[in-house]
Amino acid sequence: MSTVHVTPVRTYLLVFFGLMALTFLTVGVAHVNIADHLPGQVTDAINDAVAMAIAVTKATLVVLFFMHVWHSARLNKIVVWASLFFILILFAFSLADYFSRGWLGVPGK
Amino acid sequence: MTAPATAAPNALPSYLEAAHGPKSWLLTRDHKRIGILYLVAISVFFVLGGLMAVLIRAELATPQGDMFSSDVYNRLFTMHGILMIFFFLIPSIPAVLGNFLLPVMIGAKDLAFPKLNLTSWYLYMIGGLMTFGSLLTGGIDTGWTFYTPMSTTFAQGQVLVTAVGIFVAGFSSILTGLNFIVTIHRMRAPGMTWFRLPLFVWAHYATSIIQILGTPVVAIAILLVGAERLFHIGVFDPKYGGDPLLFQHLFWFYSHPAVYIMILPAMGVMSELVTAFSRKRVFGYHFVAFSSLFIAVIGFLVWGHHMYVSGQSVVAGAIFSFLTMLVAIPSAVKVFNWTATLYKGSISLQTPMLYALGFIGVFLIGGLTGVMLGTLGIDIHVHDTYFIVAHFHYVMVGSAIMGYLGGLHFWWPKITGRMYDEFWSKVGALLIFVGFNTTFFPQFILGYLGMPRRYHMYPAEFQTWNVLSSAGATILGVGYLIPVIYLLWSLKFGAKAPANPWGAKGLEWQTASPPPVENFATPPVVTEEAYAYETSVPAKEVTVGI
Amino acid sequence: MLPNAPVFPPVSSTLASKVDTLFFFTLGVSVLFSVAIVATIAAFIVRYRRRRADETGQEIKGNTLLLELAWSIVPLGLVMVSFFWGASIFFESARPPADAWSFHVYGKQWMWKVEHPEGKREINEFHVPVNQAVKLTMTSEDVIHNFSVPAFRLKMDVLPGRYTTAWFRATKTGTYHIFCDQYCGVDHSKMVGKIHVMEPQDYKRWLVSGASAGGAVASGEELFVAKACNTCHRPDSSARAPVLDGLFGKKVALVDGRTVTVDESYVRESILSPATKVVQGYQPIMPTFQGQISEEEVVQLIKYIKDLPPAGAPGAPAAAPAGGKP
Amino acid sequence: MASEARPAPLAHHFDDYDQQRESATLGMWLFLAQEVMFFGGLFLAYTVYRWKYPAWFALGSNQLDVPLGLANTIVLIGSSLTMVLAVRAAQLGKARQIAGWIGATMALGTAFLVVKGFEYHHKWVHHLIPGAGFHIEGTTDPAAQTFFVLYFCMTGLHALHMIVGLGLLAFLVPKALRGDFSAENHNWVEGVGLYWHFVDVIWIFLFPLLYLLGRHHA
Ligand code: HEA
Ligand code: HEA
Ligand code: HEC
Ligand code: CUA
Ligand SMILES: [Cu+2]
Repeated sequence: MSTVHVTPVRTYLLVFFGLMALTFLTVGVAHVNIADHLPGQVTDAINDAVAMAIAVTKATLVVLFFMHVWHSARLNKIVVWASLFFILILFAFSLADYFSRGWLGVPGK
Repeated sequence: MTAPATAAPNALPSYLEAAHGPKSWLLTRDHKRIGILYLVAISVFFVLGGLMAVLIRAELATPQGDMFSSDVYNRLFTMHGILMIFFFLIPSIPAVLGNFLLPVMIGAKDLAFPKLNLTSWYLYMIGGLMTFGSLLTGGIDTGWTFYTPMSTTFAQGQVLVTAVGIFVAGFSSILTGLNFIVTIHRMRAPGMTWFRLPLFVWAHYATSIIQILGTPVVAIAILLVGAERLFHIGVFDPKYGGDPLLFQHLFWFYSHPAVYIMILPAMGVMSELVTAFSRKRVFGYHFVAFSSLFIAVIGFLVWGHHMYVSGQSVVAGAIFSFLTMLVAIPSAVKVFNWTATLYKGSISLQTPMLYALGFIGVFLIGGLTGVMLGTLGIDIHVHDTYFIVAHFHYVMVGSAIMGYLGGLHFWWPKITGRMYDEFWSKVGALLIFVGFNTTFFPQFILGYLGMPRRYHMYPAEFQTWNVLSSAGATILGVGYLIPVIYLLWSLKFGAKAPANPWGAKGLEWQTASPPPVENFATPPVVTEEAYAYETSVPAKEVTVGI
Repeated sequence: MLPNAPVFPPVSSTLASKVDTLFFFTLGVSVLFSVAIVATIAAFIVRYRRRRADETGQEIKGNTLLLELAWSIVPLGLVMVSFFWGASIFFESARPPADAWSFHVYGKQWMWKVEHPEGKREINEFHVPVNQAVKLTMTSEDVIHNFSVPAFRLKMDVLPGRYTTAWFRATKTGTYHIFCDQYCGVDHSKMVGKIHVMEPQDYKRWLVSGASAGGAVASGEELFVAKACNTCHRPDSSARAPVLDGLFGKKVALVDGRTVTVDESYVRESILSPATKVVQGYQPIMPTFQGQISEEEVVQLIKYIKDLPPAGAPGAPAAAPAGGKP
Repeated sequence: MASEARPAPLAHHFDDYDQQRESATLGMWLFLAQEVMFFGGLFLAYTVYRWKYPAWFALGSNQLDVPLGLANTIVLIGSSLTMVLAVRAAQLGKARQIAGWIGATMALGTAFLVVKGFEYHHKWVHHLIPGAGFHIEGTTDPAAQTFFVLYFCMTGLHALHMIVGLGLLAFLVPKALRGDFSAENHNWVEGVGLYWHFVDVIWIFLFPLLYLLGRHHA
């Protein structure tokens, strides 16, 4: 009767080693000033972007495989997306305030 | 809805008779009993908060501060706001009526997690007692909004204890919402499809989303305030590089949606009342159902309208104002659909319906003044004046509490198995309506005149309106006293209630009053849409006069 | 026994009448909708009152989509009018006109301190000339306050750690309330004052009369020496630091690639938290003056730096008042 | 339905195990959604302050010990692996294996906390605890504390979650040994597993944000 999906151990190991690799990668690139190695005008923030991209990848792996979202009911996926959506709202609108301080000639910090 | 349950409603002992003694209450897992536990607790907090309101109004009858010192006055309105919002209004309809009715309405035996439900109540009580304890040991003087750096660095009193109390109560609210969502998804009776759900359930679904996703943010904000107080570190105090506006963002990210935690369940009650007392299908079922979800989601996008003049960027102000305008539309849709439901109905003005009609009138004023506040050019004048105080009492005291009282009267026979006195309940409803408007309408005028809120003393020219407001509060207080008396009276002396005293539709009316432990003698099967009044003539069950 | 009861506040600034017009528009719309809805409900109640105990309502059949759309779109249109109208007033209220005189306001538990362009200071009283635009640059020394003048429909939070601005142009002479509208602690309700709008000649007379309240604060020029700013910020000094002459209003490039415009907030931050924004080509050696300098002294320094003429321009940094001259 | 071994009975208000299990997982996911928002507030604070004070954040992150952080990351991801194997054992109904993997998870989780403890101690010794005694080489600007305020709030709350997680795991071990979990009914293991992985995910973000960003300046 059970609709539980049992994942083979090999998948888990693959994911684990993937996570390890990404961990070392992110530590490695953290010490490099990536902007220096890229042509043209690249801002300093590229390091942040790379680190976050790696972190998001790692988190996705954990969520999809360790947390079984890959094989989950649609509803659980919706919950995952919903929480991401609302966290995005929190960030987007709060930062919209900070980043637009001083616009339109109205002073602010 | 046809259900075999009607066959022999009295075969099983009711949930009230199934067990006896304090332990059977304090360790119960029955959602109905937990609903009663909440009912008792929130009533106590309401009376406490209300008594503080009475003291506030007494003080404000004269321009000088002659009853209390400024400090005591500040503690009064702070505690009044905190108790009323976090410990009365937010749990009111969901935790009492929702807890009691939601499983019954969808034909389930209980909520999905009965133990968790009881845990929620205990968390609520712990939070409430901590806050009450802080009240006894001096209270706090931050305002219910806890603005930093006032709350972190300058405020006196038990900020930490209160903060932790609210934090704990917040988790009670989160877990209730979680329980509701799982229940609605997973526990519906056979045949109870999404679009057969009563609108009360839809409203609670939307409310639960807000509870789960909004509350944690205020929890962390309050926790940081606590940490800042405890360790004297700079999270929000600009002296140490903190940003006070960040607190406001985190606070309102929750506290604006929280106002919809308060009003959405009341709107759900409204949909039940309007249909039951006009014996008609709701007009535009889908629109009313989805408008709840729409309010819940858009409600998360408008919090900055509390911060128009806070030093937030003007661009952000404009964005938030725009979105605030949008959130008014689904509320409008609901009001119009309720009105249209009355058309060609069979309208009966029994007490719950009086509350429902009162709700519409009061919500119109509260909501439309909300739209005025959302308008940037007006808010720069009335922000933090009594105009705001009037607005939010119109929506919270006027609308949400009227919804709550309407619902309580509607389902009282179901919950207790007793009928209350028809005459006195109408007198009470009328008195509350009159008292309410006398109290809070003058505050709009005061607000536009410029009287600031949270003022212990005020210029003499504002006195007349304040006296009127205080007089109204007296009427209102008496108005609230009346239901307390006749409802308690009905427990002992009220006539026995039949299963369906109003001739209403909905599964809860198909089981006994009060319901048995697992709600139905036989599990119901649903074959109709909600409010299908045209398919049956509820002749025999009707006992109360027209 | 009771004083008479006003229903409407005085209309005493250019902004006030605009806010009022918008208010009456939204009020009109609200009353219209409320009356229409309540009347409809009343009519339904009378017409469809239940006659028999077993009566049920009649089902309404047919497509109601158009109706639903209509009663969504009409309010949407109205609130959009309200939004754009309101936003335009808001932006206007946020941007002071170019000819505004510059005043400084300090909020402090529980009083208002005001400083006039030429340095005169008062507490909880505020004298201004009529028909003159007045710009307020405001900051707080402790918690958040809010400077509000209902007669001008003016309200703005006053925050610790940064500047906010507001402006007004009074249109009627008279005396009006100043309130603190943000809850700020025990005596929040006593943080009130009076604003006196005077004829220009009366204002001039008032300026020269009497002493200024609140104790004297050293001028910016004196502070620049007293706080040893001059040891670095002079072309002839040994430390390498930017020369501040003519700096105000210019754009400055920072080490992290951003550019900022030199305004009050930036100069304030440079003094109190210099390493937050480090100018390109310099080392972050400037010490922080946080805790060693009061908000009022910071403003004095800002005013002084603001008035430094561009390097090489004739004339020593004059002690001329900032903003405009009455 | 495999009815001969039914260790944990079906709760009275559910119709069948499927309904019970689906309710449990949905409930857990909703709880995690709540957790996301909870930590989200802190991450927002981090973003805002880092944007305001990039220099102090670079300075602050350079005070942290990358090798220790890295070691902890490995330990924690390892514990996620052992946790998922415990869940797998539960899905297959193997009681002893469940207990074994949970034990491994607890060992790794404890190791993480011990390392964290050393790090905190190190901060204490070097006056990097925010508050009156705070002192950092290179500046006297009070805003420089902000990084450490967030560091302690974020890692502290994370550690608190780990402690709760360890408690939950400890509570599962005897249940597993008693044979309470079956292929049909192992909601507890599954739920605690989800929670544990979630705590891992938080760390996956904390590690680069706190330890790594700003390194390339030094
Ligand atoms: C139950 C609680 C509740 C509810 C439902 C609302 C509903 C709304 N509120 Fe209110 N509000 C509060 C509780 C609530 N509010 C509280 C507690 C505060 C103060 C907090 C504090 O500072 O202490 C506050 C403060 C507050 C402010 C901040 C004011 C300030 O501090 O300066 C604003 C500003 O935009 C606002 C707007 C709105 C709007 C647009 C709605 C809308 O949702 C209303 C929508 C309803 C309608 C519009 C009516 C129905 C419509 C029709 C019948 C059709 C016709 C419609 C049109 C033509 C538009 N509210
Ligand atoms: C659910 C929320 C809720 C409710 C129900 C109320 C109810 C009332 N409130 Fe409240 N109020 C708030 C939420 C609420 N309020 C909030 C959030 C604030 C802002 C706080 C802040 O600024 O931080 C506020 C602030 C506030 C102020 C402004 C204070 C200030 O800014 O200085 C005032 C002033 O009139 C006021 C009055 C009242 C009155 C008269 C009632 C009445 O409706 C109360 C009536 C109830 C009773 C009287 C008790 C029950 C009565 C009986 C059981 C009968 C026995 C008693 C008698 C016969 C007297 N409230
Ligand atoms: C020890 C030397 C030193 C002292 C003393 C000093 N500064 Fe500076 N200041 C600097 C340096 C170096 C810079 C450029 C690097 C930076 O932005 O931090 C600077 C930058 C500035 C800037 C920004 C200039 C620009 O071009 O954007 C202002 C404004 C300023 N200082 C004002 C002051 C004031 C006012 C005082 C006294 C209260 C003062 N400084 C004292 C060294 C000093
Ligand atoms: Cu200052 Cu209120
Ligand atoms: Cu709001």
